[in-house]
Amino acid sequence: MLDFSLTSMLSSLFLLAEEAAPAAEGISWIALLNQALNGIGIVGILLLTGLGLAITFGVMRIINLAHGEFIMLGAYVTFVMQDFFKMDLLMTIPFAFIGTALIGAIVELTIIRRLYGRPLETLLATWGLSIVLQGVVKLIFTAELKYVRAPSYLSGNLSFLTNEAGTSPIAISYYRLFIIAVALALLALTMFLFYGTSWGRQIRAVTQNREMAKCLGVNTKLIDMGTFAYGCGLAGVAGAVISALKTVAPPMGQDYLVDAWMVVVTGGVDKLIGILAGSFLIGESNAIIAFMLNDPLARVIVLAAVIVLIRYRPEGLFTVQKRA
Amino acid sequence: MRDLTVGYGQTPVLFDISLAVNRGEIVCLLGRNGVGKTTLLRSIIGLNQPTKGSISFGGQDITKAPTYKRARQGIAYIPQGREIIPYLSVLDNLKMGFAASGKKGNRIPSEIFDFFPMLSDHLSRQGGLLSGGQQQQLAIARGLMCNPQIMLLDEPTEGIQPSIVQEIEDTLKRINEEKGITVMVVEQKIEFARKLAQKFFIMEKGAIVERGSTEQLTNDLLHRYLAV
Amino acid sequence: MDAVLSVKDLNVVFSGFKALKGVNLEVYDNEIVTIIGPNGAGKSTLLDAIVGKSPVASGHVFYQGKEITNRSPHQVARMGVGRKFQNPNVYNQLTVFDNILLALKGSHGILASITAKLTKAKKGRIYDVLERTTLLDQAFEQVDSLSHGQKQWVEIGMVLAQDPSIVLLDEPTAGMTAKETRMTGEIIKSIAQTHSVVVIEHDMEFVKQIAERIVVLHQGSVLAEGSVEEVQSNREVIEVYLGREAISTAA
Amino acid sequence: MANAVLGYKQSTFPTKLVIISLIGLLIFAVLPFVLGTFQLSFLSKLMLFGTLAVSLDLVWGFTGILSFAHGVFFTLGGYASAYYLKLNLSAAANTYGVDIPDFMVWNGLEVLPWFIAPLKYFPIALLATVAVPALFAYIIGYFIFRSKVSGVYITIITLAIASALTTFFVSQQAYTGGTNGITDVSSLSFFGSEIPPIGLYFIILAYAAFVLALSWWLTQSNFGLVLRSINENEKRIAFLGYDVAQYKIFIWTLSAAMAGMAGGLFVPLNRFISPVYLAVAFGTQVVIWVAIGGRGTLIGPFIAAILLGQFQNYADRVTQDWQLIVGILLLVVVLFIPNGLMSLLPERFSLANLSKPTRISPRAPSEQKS
Amino acid sequence: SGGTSSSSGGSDEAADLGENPIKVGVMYSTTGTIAIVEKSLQDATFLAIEQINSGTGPWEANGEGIAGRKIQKVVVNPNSDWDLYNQMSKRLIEEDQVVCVLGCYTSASRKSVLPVFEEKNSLLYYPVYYEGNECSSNVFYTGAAPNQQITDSIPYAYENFGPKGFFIGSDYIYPKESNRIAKAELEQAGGQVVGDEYAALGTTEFITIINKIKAAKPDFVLSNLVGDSIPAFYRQYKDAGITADDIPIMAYPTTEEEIQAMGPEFAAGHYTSFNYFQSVDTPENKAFVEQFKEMFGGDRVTNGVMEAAYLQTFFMAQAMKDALEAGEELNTETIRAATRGQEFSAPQGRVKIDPDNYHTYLYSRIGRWKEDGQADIVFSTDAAVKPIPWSQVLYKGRTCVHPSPDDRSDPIKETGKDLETQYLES
Ligand SMILES: Nc1ncnc2c1ncn2[C@@H]1O[C@H](COP(=O)(O)OP(=O)(O)OP(=O)(O)O)[C@@H](O)[C@H]1O
Ligand SMILES: Nc1ncnc2c1ncn2[C@@H]1O[C@H](COP(=O)(O)OP(=O)(O)OP(=O)(O)O)[C@@H](O)[C@H]1O
Ligand SMILES: [Mg+2]
Ligand SMILES: [Mg+2]
Repeated sequence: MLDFSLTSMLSSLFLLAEEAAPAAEGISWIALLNQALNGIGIVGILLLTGLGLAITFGVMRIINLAHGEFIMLGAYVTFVMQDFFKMDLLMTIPFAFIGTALIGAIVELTIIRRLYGRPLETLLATWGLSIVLQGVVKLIFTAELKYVRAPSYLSGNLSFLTNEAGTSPIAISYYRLFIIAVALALLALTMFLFYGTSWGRQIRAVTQNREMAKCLGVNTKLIDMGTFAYGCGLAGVAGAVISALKTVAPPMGQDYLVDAWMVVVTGGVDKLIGILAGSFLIGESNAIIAFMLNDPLARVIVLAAVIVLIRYRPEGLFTVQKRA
Repeated sequence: MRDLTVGYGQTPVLFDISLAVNRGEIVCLLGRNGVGKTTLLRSIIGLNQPTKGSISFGGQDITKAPTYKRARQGIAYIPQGREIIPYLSVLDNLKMGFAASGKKGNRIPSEIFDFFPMLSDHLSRQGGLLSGGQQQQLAIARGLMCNPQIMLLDEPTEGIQPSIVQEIEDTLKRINEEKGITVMVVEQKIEFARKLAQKFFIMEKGAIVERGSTEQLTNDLLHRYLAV
Repeated sequence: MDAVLSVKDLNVVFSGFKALKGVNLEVYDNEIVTIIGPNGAGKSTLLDAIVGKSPVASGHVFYQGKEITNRSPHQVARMGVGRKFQNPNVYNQLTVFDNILLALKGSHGILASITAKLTKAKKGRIYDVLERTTLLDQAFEQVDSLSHGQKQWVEIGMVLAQDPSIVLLDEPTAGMTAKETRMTGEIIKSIAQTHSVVVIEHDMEFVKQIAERIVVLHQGSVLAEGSVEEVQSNREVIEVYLGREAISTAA
Repeated sequence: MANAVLGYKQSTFPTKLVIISLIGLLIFAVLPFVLGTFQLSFLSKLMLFGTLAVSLDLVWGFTGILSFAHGVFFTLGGYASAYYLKLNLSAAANTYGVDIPDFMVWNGLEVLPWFIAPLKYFPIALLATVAVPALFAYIIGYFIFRSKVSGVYITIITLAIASALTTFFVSQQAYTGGTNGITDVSSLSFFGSEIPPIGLYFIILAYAAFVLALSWWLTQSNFGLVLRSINENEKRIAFLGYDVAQYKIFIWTLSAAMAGMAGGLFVPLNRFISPVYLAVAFGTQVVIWVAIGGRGTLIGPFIAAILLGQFQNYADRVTQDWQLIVGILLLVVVLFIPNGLMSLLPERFSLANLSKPTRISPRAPSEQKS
Repeated sequence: SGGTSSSSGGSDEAADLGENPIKVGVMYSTTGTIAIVEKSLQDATFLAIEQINSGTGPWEANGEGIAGRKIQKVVVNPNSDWDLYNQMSKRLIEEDQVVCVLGCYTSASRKSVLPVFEEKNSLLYYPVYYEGNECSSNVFYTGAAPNQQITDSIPYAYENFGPKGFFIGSDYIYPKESNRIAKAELEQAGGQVVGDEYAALGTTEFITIINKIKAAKPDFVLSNLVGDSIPAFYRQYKDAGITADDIPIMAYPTTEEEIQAMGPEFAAGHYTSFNYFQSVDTPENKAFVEQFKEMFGGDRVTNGVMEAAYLQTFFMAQAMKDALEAGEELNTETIRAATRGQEFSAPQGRVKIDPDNYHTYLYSRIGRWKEDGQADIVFSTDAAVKPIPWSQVLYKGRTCVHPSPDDRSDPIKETGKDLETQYLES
């Protein structure tokens, strides 16, 4: 039988074993430790880019395919602020938040609002939206890469085990640490907002039963708009922060989309804390596997693992109990 | 409420309905399946928009007001099918009432647990996990939390165990007496309706065909419209 | 020993919460068993466990002598167990007719469904069901546009069309008028002439109308069992379920 | 409401539908003699895309499984056929004069991998074109449909599959040709004589007609009714005795086979296959054809794929930012024509009740809980 | 800035193009992932066409247009989608009836259109350095062949940095093949490859690869990353604390454009091997840079790929001019025949289309990036190097000769001997 897919998988496994063997000999534990530490850098970015989606999808159940574009918009806001007002990157973060949140609010008002309760239509609409946003940004800023400057005080590395030659085998850059700090702070803030305030309770009520929430005196339109805008604003912050480490161009958001989705479903959409678990698991396993094998294979393996995980834990790692 | 005409899409379901409920009354809405009782309640809270006619509440015209404003003005709706917010805890479901009552507090008034002692055992469980009858009790309790002037209940005894049916009846009466809350119930159980309500309306094919005080609710009427 | 359905020491646990604790139940041919009990007693859960909807933690379910514990729902259904849910659970996007057609007894395999023909006999059966459930006028309407009570009827119609040898009904009369309730009672009785029926109800009037044997569930276990009179006079049952007034009306 | 009963239709001969279909077929049969060479091949390609959209409509429109992986099935079929055409290059056309494709030589392979070698033979290749995607789909289907995964999570799994497989194919350059894919393939010939573009057109037309007819026939039966019920509430129907997973796996696999064959025919036309058709972007494209055409209408997605292709071809002449127009068009369709282009047709023309009447109920979402 | 290109696509208005304009297809993506690169290729092409039509720049001596006829550009945007390259090239040839096409950047897009150009017997001018191994008689390759970019850079790196190289690249054919060639070259020189890593196209996360580099402690890194991966890599490289003094990067596809986008300070001290740099000191280049900035804005930079896109347009125009002046029709045969052996004083210096293999004689140069984003040219051949489409370390003696313009039969020739490096004689 010509089972192409299976055999190619087998052959890849074979390749895998082959590639793993020499690497395994050469692996130094110090280097692996360093990689694991730096994996935190990946985790930070995943967490940051996934957080907005955890709101728009996890909480509001909007299948938002334009999530990447809101990240992109955040990056462009930062670019504009730096370019025209010579702002420090840190200063641009609030603007990125407000800017993207505003656009998010407009999008909610004109598009999403008409589609509640119809998740698949939302998916298509947001896909259309992502094309439009990319197109518009390209018209305004051209297709060229844009340059965003990281603040100089965040350059350099936090290093451990510095040896006599002055180099340190274990080091992580301050900027990566900054990213994870921002991500964790935003996560904490968001969790407080959602679980600790009446606004959060209302948001959850609205997304679970819109009609009843109305009957209980909740201004659902305002809540919907606010929540969506907040999720978009978070994406914007992600864009602002990573713009200095990555590249800024109209299609940049696409890179983050699939990963953000994987993070959110791995962790489970029911609880915000799931996203931390999701990004940690995906980020670190990606880092370790990529170090032992290589990047593309690590990606394939991690994606396959996520598929298997969904198979056995359909709703992610953290779920709430449901009565069917 | 005056000349209310309501429909789903193109097809009208309610035709020129006019009725008035006085403050502090308990009224009961009767009628066969599908005559439009639920639709009427939904129109009052604003989930269905009338194509014609007007609704006023406490002297104010609310025909155009959005649902949440009506809720904040003191209309509480306990729908058919309970509509508990599934993944909020029982406590949070109750607290949702604060949105309508406008109270800031975080404490659930103890009278709620007097009315529904079962709830205090399940406060931290998710609302959606409760059994049907438990959810119904929660729904009524949540309605009370809204601090309403009028409660609209759609078949509140459906699926409730007999002893609690009595309790609900008592509770509604007490609420009505102690707090002066107006109550409007849709019911299929005539006995329940008879005991509870002072006034009744009977609906047939989207219109009110009979009305009066409960004493006037003769078997003849029941037979004619409810085919008992 | 020749019970159609027998449940032995059934335990159902929902992440720590014990919904059923060692329930035993036997249902015989052509018999109506009525289950009553407080809200949250585990009545629906019992039916769920029988049809394979809720996982059984321990214990056994036998149907016609064969163990069906934790079988998948479609297998249990194919063996002849029909189920009506507490809340109407019907196909809103389809017409009433199609809903009944789907439920119609017969092979439910892929090939059969592709080649199935709507014969006169089948049509006849469907109209028969529609008539018994007073849905003839709505036959070609989308279920979506029916009222709550009418959906209940569709749900009952589906069970009828399924023509199972044992019928499990979860609150069949909820939301029905008194007349309809009585009609349902008649239907159930007629079913019971050839089948076994398990009914969950809270409407004691109705229970009295149909009941032969009553089982009372409380906090996940059987509290009492017996005839209407026996149960109604049981102190504990009055305490946890019927309430004081019920006695007076019942008596 | 008359045409709401699916069962009735099969007993009576659908005269009107047959007439409309024959007219449609006739138009497509005449077109190649009217159109230029570009449109001939372009239309062939769009018909294949249309067929792919129809196959997705079976699983999405009818059964409610939204898949971004249909490009994957299409491409797997495409690779099977590309290996066949590549291995049958004339010796002169093969750069390295050996029995091994050029890209394998560049990547240091010396012998043809055993799992590719049999594809040199036409019957095996033909079988593989259908069987490989079908088998792949079956394995995945078995894996996910027999579990509790549902709704949007299945969609996300398909997203992950498309993404992972793209990366995988790109990274296995020695076997798959990497990003370039398999290029410089021979053209399809029939007993030694090359099939001309017009011949290919008619083969594709026949295949498209076959897929449409088969899908229509399937969905008209009780089987179609079951699929639609699964779409609305798959749990309930299990209690009526239907093995939901079996149905889902069946339609999923069948649809993958259809998509695979379309991919197989695509390669002789396009003369290359590459991971670009595996990627999420292409998968999304297929989803959009179905959405714009109208879910559950079969012919709608087919027409949408053709119209959208033509639209894009000519929009490019107006502005380079044509995809912006496509995006806006998509938004407009979703917002103002939620049931797709087919829903714009007057009721009379809705292909014999293939389009389901979806009335959006103001209280639909909350009522579906059990 | 951006000229007319971004807003209006399709054909130019026929009005100001005089009678009987020559239709030429321009096929670059101006949207999607690869637009970052291809947009500037389109810009450079537009500049050249503009100069040809108006008789300015290098075309000054030839008067307006080509023997009186102007170029009408038919612009398509395949949106970074290989499928659309294939489809749109068909459309250009069959529906729009262009005489030839200027376009493509990635190997994948070239491969996807190759069957079209061969089947329809049309012509593509392809301006990009690539992996070689190809010899179509329907393509003129005006970017570097392996021997014009790799062959000089590896010995340079070996001598100046050390024997241990760490090779990285985007995961597709060009980087892999070119790294394979480079590896063979390095081993031939006595060096050794201590790591070989590929990242998916478009990846912007390089922490793993950087850590592997740190662990392997090479003397230099050879980078074949492309597109938006480049700025991300250089930034994260520096961010991880590796300086150009520690481990310099020798790159092929990293050009002025990417340097500007990443911020020049990240690339300062690293190297690129290319045929052209904006800092090349020729009068032609001065004019080119000036004219480009004038048309597209003072903040824009030029780079090697753009220069190739620019110079190939002149090859095409010169060939058309020759054909027309010889009284011939413009079609694939006449243009192909006339393009063979064309010479042109390009910004990088005098270049020529090799009549045998349709690749181009180009200069080989190595630049070291400065803080201002410009390169110090640290190595340059004296004249343009003759192209060989097959790496001689891997395929010894293999080259490609099209025996006569219209003979499209198998052009590959196994000479069986070492091919000497040859230079363009002036
Ligand atoms: N979403 C809907 N779309 C269209 N028609 C509807 C919808 N909901 C209800 N209807 C129709 O409106 C009419 C009135 O329905 P309603 O739910 O108000 O009845 P009801 O009196 O509450 O019945 P019941 O006692 O069964 O709950 C019914 O004929 C029903 O068919
Ligand atoms: N899926 C579930 N997850 C967690 N708990 C559940 C689940 N299903 C039922 N329960 C719990 O099991 C108990 C029994 O529920 P069940 O629905 O069987 O009650 P019931 O006897 O049918 O009550 P009612 O008469 O109100 O319908 C309840 O406390 C309920 O909260
Ligand atoms: Mg009702
Ligand atoms: Mg129950």
